[in-house]
Amino acid sequence: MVAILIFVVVFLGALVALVVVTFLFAPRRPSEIKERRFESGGPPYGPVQRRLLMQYFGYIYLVTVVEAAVGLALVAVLTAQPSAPMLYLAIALLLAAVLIVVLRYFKVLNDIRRWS
Amino acid sequence: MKTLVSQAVARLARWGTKWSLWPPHLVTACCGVEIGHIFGSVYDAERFGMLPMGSLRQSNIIIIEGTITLKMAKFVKYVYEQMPEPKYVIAMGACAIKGGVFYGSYHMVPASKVVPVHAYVSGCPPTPEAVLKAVSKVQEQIGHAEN
Amino acid sequence: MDLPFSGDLIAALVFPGVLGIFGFLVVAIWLERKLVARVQWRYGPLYVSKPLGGLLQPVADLLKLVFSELVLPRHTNRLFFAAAPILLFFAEGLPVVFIAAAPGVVMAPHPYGLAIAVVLVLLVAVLVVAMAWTEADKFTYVGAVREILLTAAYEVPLLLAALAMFILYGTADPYGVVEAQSNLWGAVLNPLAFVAYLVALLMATTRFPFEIPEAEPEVVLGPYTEYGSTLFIYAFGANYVKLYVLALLGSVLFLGGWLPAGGLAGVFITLVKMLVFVLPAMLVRAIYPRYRIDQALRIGWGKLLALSVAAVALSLVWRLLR
Amino acid sequence: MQRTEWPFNLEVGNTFFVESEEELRGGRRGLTLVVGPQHPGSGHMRLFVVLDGDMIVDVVPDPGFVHRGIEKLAENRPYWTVLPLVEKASIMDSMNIMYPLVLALEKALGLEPPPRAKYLRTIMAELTRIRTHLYDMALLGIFLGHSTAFMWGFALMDLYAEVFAKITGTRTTIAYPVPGGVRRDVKPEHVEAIRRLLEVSRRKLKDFKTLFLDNPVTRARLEGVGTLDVKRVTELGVVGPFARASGVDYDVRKIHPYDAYSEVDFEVVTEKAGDAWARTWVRWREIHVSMSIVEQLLKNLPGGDVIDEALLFKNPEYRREGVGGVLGVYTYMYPEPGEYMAVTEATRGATLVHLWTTGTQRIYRMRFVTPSWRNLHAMVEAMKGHRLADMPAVYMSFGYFPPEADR
Repeated sequence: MVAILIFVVVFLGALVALVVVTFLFAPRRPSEIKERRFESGGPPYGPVQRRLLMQYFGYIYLVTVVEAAVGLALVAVLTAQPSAPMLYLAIALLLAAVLIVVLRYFKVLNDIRRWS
Repeated sequence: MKTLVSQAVARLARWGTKWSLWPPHLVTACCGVEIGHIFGSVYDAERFGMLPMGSLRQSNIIIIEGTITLKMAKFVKYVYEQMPEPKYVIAMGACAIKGGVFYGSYHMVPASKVVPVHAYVSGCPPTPEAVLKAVSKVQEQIGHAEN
Repeated sequence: MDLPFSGDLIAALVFPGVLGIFGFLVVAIWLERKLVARVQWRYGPLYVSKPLGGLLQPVADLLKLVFSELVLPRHTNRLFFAAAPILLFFAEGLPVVFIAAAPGVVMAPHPYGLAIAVVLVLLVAVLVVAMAWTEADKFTYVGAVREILLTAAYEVPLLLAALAMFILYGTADPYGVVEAQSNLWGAVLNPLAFVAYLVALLMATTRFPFEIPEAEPEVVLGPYTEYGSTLFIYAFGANYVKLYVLALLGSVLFLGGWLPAGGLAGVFITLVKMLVFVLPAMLVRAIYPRYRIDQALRIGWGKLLALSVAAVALSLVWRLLR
Repeated sequence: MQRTEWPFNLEVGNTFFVESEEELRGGRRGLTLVVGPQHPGSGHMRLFVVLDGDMIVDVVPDPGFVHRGIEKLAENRPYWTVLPLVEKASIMDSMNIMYPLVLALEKALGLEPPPRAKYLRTIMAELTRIRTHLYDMALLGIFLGHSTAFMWGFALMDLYAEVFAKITGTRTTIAYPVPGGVRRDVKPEHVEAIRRLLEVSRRKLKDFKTLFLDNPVTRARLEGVGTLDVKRVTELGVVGPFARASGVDYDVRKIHPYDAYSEVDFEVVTEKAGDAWARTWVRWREIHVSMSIVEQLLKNLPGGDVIDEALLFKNPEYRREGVGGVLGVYTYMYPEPGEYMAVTEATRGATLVHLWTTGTQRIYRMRFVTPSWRNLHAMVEAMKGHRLADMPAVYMSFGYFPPEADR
């Protein structure tokens, strides 16, 4: 426990210390232009917050489903009694289900025009 | 004591800056071809610690590659203003010095009218050796800079 | 533990702790630049310290960045802007707490240590997105979305590869995992999981065929565009820390960790085994261009998923045979 | 003309012609990405890329960052000093880009280069063509993220630069042809150097192909991207290898052969697909065609003078030296009044020079049409409807070189 504390303190301390060094020793000449947004070497142009890259977001829905299943399997494997054949059968079935879900929607997800 | 520390820090900073000159990707005109050669395998500016960077936020040296037109000058100035301190400029090519073959054109500005220049390189386009020489000149300037 | 020193302190401060992370940052960046330069018929960094072959180049870059002006853009929340890369770098380094580099050299021995480490690695993508969001820039914005999507592509295969190994060993304890490999390495027992892990590692650290969030010609530097100075070191170095963590995790999970040695020699053996993951990750830079994000997603959910599911199946078969 | 004050206001930040998004394109709701001029994915130009999610809806190019007024400058100086001026439009393609001007001036001055000069010009034109194709190939590599392709491409280009330096004295802006001949004769060791160069580059190009063009990732990035069919290509007026990649069988070298092109046997490379890969592949094959052209020409390289008899008349010493740096002989020569035109096939497509001369040593008006400018519109059209990541791939598959377009 002490080691973790030492690690966290030293690690974070080193990171913050470098920033402090920059703050103290680096030259500073703030100007209005310098603090503007980077826009390919020109002045800021247009608003930033716009539509998300929506076309591929189906994959994120897929992740939420599949990852939960995998996480469940992970927990089951780690906490179960060793060599429980029923567990392995369950995992195999789960993976088959995952594969079926992915195969079912893979074509839909690939066609990005459906998502726009 | 305080001056001693600040001197040591300044020396360290100068050493780091000297060996790590990162130009942003700002191509102003056709000398960009030779810039490609400078970063290519034969002349390999990475030996001197140069690394072309994408964004101006991390970079500290502008290599002005040839002619600056009126339209480009605004952007060169803007990029220079937006770059963090310390920053250096190398003006490359006859056009950046005084106009070169385009002297008298209605759409062309010498580099010194736009940004302060630390080193000039002559030639149309300059050979990569010449530009690397200018880089090492700038490195010397940084190394010998008064604190 | 029969070490003459306190193992957990070594782990916290030297390896795989603070010094290891920063040392890896310097050596890995230098090694990457030199290796790629060798493939490309040139020298790479050299004159900064000629006798050392330019090993001081990352140090010089670091010093330059530390002593260059810190710009905090006005349109952002400056506190978050400054804090985000620090937190990111820290969070990328956090999983090493649970990974053992040698018997006794671990900060927190835990029966589910490696599983926790895997989950911690996957959690960090949130911070990258948060960082990009605070920057409020078009390029970081696109980069952040790409980062989310790429995470979606590699998360499941990485988890499945880890799952395959946990099924094989029946434990997630670093000591137990290494012990289970005393006869045969995990990479030999389940090569499918190894390959899936390697590809997922390339994706997770945005190495080259999948260097999509920071694709230069499209989005400048992706999520790191707005950062300069020290904050750039953290934002950009975070990926190298992730590579370090994943290589360490992989060497314990697949290559038998510190075996056949123990004690201090084990640390060096782990270091050498990490190269198996680090070197390919650096050399792909010289070999491959980058995929598009949709192609990466298709690979992640197509071939890579199939591969990792097959890896789990192989593990199940092994387990039932035993 | 001497200027004391440069007529512009460096008020940073409010001197741009497009002020807001709505002005650009009627209030479309998309993310407008400004690509350039300080952007790794732009050359000396700016693109306003309107994104709808990941799809490119619209691209508005903003060229003119390297417009240096070559056409106007050409009116204000003696015609022989226009030669190096025109060359700066596309410096690694220098021989091809100044070729039409030289041919047009020859018509105006009534000069006819001797056969050796014709051969040498054609050899140099093909060598610069190889170099420019390599340049585009290398930049395509770095745009796709393949830094080794960039490095190897530039390493090969450097060999060409060294040979040019041997023959003409400069690496890049060679300014080799002059009206009525070439600037310097080649020596036997130069011929040997060119032969060795071709041999080496054949060998190294094989490696380049293995690593970059045969790379499955490269293929995946380029195939089916930015497709333009024959009809579209002809509508948009695309020229050069980019038109040939869609199946347009047109090459000025074949249709209106100039200099030594009528005496060599070469094929016009065409592809059917019209996508980014086809455009890359056409140029790759053209490199090999150019190599065979150079080899054929070197085999039959005739002897004799390298400049026209009419130029030798004033100073017989040039017979030995070539015109060299001494262009003074042109001060005695006046172009015939009239209009003269020449078209040649530069690396990126047909280049045209149209001269109006009034009998003085200044050209009254020079119209200079460069291929990149004509391909710009097609490039922008090809980007639309693709993904953001395809933008650099399409950009460099058109080999767009802004100084050439902006002149």
